[in-house]
Amino acid sequence: MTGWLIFALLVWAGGWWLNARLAARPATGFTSLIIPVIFGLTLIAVWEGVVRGFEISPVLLPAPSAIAARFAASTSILWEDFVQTVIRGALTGYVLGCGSAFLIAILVDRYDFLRRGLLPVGNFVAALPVIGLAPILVMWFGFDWQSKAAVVVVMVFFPMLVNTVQGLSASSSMQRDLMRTWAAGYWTTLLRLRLPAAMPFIFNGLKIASTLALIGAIVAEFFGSPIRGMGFRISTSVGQLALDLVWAEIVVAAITGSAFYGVIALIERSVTFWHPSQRH
Amino acid sequence: ADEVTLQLKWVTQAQFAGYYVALDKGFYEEENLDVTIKPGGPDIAPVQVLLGGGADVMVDWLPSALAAREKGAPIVNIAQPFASSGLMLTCLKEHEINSPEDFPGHTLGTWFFGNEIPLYSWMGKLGYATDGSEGGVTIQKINFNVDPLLQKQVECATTMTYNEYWQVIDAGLTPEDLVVFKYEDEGISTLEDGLYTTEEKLADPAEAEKLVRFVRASMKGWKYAEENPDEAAEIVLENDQTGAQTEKHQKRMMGEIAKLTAGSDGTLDEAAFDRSAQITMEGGMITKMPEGAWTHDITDKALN
Amino acid sequence: MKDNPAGACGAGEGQFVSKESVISARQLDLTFRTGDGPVHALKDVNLDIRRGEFVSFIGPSGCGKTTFLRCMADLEHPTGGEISVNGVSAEAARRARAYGYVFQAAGLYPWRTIGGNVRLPLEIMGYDRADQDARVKRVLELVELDGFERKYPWQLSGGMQQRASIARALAFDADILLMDEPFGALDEIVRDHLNEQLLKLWARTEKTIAFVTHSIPEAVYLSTRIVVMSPRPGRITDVIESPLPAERPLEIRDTQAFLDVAHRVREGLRAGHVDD
Amino acid sequence: MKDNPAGACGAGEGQFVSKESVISARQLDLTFRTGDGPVHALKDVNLDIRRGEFVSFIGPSGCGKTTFLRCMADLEHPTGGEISVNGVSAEAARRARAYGYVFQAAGLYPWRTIGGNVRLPLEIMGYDRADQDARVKRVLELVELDGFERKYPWQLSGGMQQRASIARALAFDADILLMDEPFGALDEIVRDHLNEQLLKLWARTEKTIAFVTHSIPEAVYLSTRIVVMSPRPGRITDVIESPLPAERPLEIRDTQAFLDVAHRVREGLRAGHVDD
Amino acid sequence: MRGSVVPVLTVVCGIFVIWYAAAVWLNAAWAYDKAARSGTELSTQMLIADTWSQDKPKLPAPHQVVVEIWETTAQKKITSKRSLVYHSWITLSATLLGFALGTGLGIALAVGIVYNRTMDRSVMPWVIASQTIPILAIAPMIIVVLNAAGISGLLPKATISMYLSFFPVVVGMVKGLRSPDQMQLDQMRTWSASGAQTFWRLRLPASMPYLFTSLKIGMAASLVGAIVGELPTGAVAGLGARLLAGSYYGQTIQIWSALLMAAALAAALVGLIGLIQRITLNRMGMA
Ligand SMILES: Nc1ncnc2c1ncn2[C@@H]1O[C@H](COP(=O)(O)OP(=O)(O)OP(=O)(O)O)[C@@H](O)[C@H]1O
Ligand SMILES: Nc1ncnc2c1ncn2[C@@H]1O[C@H](COP(=O)(O)OP(=O)(O)OP(=O)(O)O)[C@@H](O)[C@H]1O
Ligand SMILES: Cc1ncc(C[n+]2csc(CCO)c2C)c(N)n1
Ligand SMILES: [Mg+2]
Ligand SMILES: [Mg+2]
Repeated sequence: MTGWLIFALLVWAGGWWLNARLAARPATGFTSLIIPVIFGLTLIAVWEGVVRGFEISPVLLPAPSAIAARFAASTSILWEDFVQTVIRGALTGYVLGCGSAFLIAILVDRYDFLRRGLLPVGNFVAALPVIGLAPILVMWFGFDWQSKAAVVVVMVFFPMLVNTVQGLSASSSMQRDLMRTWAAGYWTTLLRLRLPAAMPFIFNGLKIASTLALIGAIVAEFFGSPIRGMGFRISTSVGQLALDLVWAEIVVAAITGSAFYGVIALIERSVTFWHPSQRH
Repeated sequence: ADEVTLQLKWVTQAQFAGYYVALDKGFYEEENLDVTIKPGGPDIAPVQVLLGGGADVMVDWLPSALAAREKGAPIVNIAQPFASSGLMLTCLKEHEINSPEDFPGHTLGTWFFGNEIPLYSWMGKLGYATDGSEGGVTIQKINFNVDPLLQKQVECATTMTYNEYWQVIDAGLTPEDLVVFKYEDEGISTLEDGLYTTEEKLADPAEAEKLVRFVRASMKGWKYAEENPDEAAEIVLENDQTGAQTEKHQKRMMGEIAKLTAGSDGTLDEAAFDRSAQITMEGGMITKMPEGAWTHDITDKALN
Repeated sequence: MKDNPAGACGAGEGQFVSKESVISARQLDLTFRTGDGPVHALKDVNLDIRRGEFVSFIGPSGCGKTTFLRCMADLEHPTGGEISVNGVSAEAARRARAYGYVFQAAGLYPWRTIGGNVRLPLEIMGYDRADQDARVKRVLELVELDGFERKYPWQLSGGMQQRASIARALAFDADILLMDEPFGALDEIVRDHLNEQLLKLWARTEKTIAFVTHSIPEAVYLSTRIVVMSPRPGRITDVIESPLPAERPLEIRDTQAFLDVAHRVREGLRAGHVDD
Repeated sequence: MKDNPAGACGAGEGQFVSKESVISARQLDLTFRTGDGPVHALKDVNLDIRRGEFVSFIGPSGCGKTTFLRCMADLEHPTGGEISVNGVSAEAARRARAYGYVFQAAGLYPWRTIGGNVRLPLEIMGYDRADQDARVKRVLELVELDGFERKYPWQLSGGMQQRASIARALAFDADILLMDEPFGALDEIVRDHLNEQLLKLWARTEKTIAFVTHSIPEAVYLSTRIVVMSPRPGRITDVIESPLPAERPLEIRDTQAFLDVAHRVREGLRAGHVDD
Repeated sequence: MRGSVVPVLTVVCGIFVIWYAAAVWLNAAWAYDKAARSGTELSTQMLIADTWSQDKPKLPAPHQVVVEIWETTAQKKITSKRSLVYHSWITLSATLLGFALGTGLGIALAVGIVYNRTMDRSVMPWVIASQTIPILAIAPMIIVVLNAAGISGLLPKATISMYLSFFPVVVGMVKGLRSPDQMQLDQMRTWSASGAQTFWRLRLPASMPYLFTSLKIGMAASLVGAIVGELPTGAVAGLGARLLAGSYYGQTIQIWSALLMAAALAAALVGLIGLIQRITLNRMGMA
């Protein structure tokens, strides 16, 4: 039993030492990928050691090995839930929410009246906690993915709106004056100057929204869902104390969320290659 | 005084009146106990709290307790204040479901967390598919309220005789608008609110002795509550920290609860246990009949 | 007063209008409202710039040179007086794309290559594709940036960026050039070179140029007229006509005539420099 | 070669060491690794700067002037050769707080007042409070910013900010001053004034100064030696000793001796300007 | 400021109009049902009156919510369990504690990331991954584990608040602590300033604008965390408990009033940070 605890400590020290060595070397694509992976593996090994060392009951915290076993055994359930929650709920809501926020942002930016009226009210609405909104939206939009998408729309709308509005005013006054000297119209200025200049902010919004979308879809399922979906599985499995399945779903969520975030970050890299923050 | 913490399965309401009465009337104190009652909720798995050391005793329903036991949680039933089940399926009459034969083609809402098991067993007995296919029923997970029924998202919904049923009535429907199927009547009922603790505590004579006193005082509370339902409801209301409960509802609930506890002195009925376990197994919640999941030691000592 | 540059080939209207006033400011007044009270940036400014003139503005920091140029370009709205460009309001002139403007800082769009930056106003003004290509090539050669067309702004040194921005203002056919310290970031050799190029371009195209600078020799070398300004409130304190000939080799800067003008400008400047 | 300035009061060690080498670069080499391949910023640079000298660096944009200064200050690590400051490594000299550095841009901390900015290095170096006050007052007077101590940087014009940044580098006792185009953003009048002040300060304190500029007259007016550099790779192409006397009124700029030196510098510069 | 009053009022009025209309639309089904059961015919007027005054409407009309809020704040002793002020206070205390912890953790992590290469390269991706975990799923586990460790009361809830609020602080502060430009850092080097001096006199002041922006997001997240944390603590008290209890008993009016109260609380807290921000940045000359 103490053997496992010592194992955990050793792994921790070893992982840290290895990473310190790697981090000291010049950054390459390989090291920037391998370092967090090693860190994660270390964490997992420590977790395993602690669970075994302290003999923690599997209904409280299952060991990573048990989670992995459950993951492997339940891939079809996990896949079904993934499709329901991520593809139908989160992705639809993400696209709708970010898309409409983007369009509204352009309107808000165009009409000062809207900016001054909508943004403060918007900030207030954005402060409404999801936990409270989710049951209401489920009541309105039904149990299936539509209500999840609605929750996601509400969650991602304001971060995206605020970022886009901020981005649209990110071009410098000189850059805008230049457009004026060429007598460029509103649309030309929007397309050729303000949207490109807004891209770093827009991607900031898209990145924040990507993690929010997933959380929103899962949390909303806690408040009503058909009998599939990640949130459904998590909430019912907790009730059945099948914590290994709960954690398997959490692993799926974490991997999906990180991958989603990563994909957006990659696109950001290629679109805003010119921005100083992307250039080293 | 010895400290005992009780973890409830649900929020503070007359369903747990016996314990609050025992606390309020000093029955625990008489047994030299200092009892803390922790309310529950949908996000609380009492078993986790028990195993995590946050409570000494918990209230749970038998199917979920058995499932937890099979998953490696060494919990044991030490007393069973509820003799019968208050679970039922409530349908709106307008959907023209008058008997189980009418179920096919309809949507039945149920709570999950183990509460779906008896329903699945029932449908199995009736020979209906549950995936919404032709000639079968659709089972829909619903949360712990009756909105889906009122808003016609489902045609029948799981309700408790003592709680949700009355919420439907309060919403403006009359008993004539409803058709109810009691699980008790359909022969698919499982044991509800029992008291559970860990094997470890039972093995410790000092702890076991504490539990004896606890069960004795609790049952005294229950019997007092049965006899004085209105006073019991008042006591519950005083102990509700959310301030969300109403007097009318709790008094009515207490009346219904009294019917469920009436037949029990706290001793577990073995036959009822076996039947419940059988149903739980048929539903797939457990894979084999449990062993050592209950004991009469505590109630035997408490009641003599 | 400037003679018509030798061999000038007028941009359409011909030379008979060369004495006509292109930019005309009457009692121009501009006050900025700021947090700590109003700033009187321009006061009672009167000036006429005639077609084909090269007018430099010089004066201490904060005297309103940029502000004045911005008024001409309809980037700032005067709070008093009037300004007309080509006989119409500054706004109408801006809409008619009457001028090219070079800002003090390069202000290239970082998401476009150098070529793309120069091409941008051409795209906006609807030049056809082949014409765009030809013009981009020509102006980049003019500022000696051929070969850098596909680089991004941050891949160039500050001086090269500034030259790209000059090229951008020259790419389309504007009769008026407004230049705000375009050569500030360049070293002397490059600056000399670009000064020469600018004079040549001006002689060839008969453009009207308004030019802000901090350098007295530069002002004297380039201009047909030098406007000296003074701050608090910003106003014109002296207007010096250059007696130098139109043809100006770099060596002209060592002549006595040149030094005399420079001296007069310096005196005018010093007078405005009460403190700071 | 420079005579000892008249009336110089040496900062401690006295004047008998005035010919000793303070900064010494041997075969200095620096290559930047960048995305599109290496940039050879300095190649085979050899230079000795003696105590009390005023050395200017001039050369086209991107020739490595700033890089060289940064090597002296241990802000950049040479990839070849050696550099020593005060007989020790550049790093040891930096740790011993041997120099004041004025950056090309003012770089004041916006959350500190002008006084607070000037005081910052003093706080870091642990001067006591009364001494801090006295020094802040003295250097702000020197750059004629007395009265602006409590203003924030954005409340000052660009030129005033630059002067504050010079004051900051002068506030503490460093024998060596490294200045990277400190006067680039100023207009000619202010620039002349500060040039004079700097010469006076140098004469009085016997500091060693390395000074980067784009302006030929400025380099000639200020320096005892002028180092001309050339790009790709950055190297020293000429070192010109100034024959001008230590005492230099502004009018010296109209003398033939001055013009001769300026001419030689211009030629050196032009030679380095192959293209760009 | 003053220029915003009219637009804000217009938008708010617009929302009310839509809200009332939506209330009619969403609650009509129930009104017709009731009418059908009692066999009466509904005129439009009666329909509207009914949809705006139901006991458990799908969407309560604004005045119903306002009345409920009024009754549960102004007309109840604030120590009463039925007072929304009492519940707000419970939630607020957990929010503030969690916010303080989250800010502390966030800043500590950010400092680690900025000053330690190993942390920089290994921690950040996991910080992002941590935020993709549905908090609602692990909140009960956190509570149980902390309970098992003998910690109960405010701290478990605050822990969940902290979990949600540290993320924006880390992200913002890493950006902020890295915001001094190369020249400012080089300046510190030329003065041979120590790491601590560079931190206190350059990096920290430079990060202030970023800090305040993250604090605002963190505060809102913290409130959500406190509410989430209230669900698995037995939902005994607090706005989360009101939301939950409201949902068990189908008390939509109660849900909405708790919801709006939470939003108002968040708005007030965020506004407070904004105020502190303005004062601080003003005194730092950075506004
Ligand atoms: N947008 C503005 N708001 C408030 N004051 C301004 C604004 N723009 C300029 N000013 C003020 O107006 C005055 C004139 O500014 P302007 O930029 O025209 O000076 P300038 O002569 O171009 O100086 P420089 O040589 O430094 O470029 C200054 O005192 C400046 O502070
Ligand atoms: N951090 C860096 N990374 C890559 N290349 C650099 C870096 N710093 C400078 N360079 C390159 O090194 C060369 C010398 O630059 P340096 O800044 O020393 O020039 P400079 O003589 O000071 O020019 P200027 O007069 O424009 O200030 C340039 O070609 C520049 O592009
Ligand atoms: C984990 C879990 N949570 C809730 C319930 C359902 N339940 C038990 S008692 C009660 C009160 C009824 O008014 C309800 C809804 C359950 N069975 N298991
Ligand atoms: Mg200007
Ligand atoms: Mg430089």
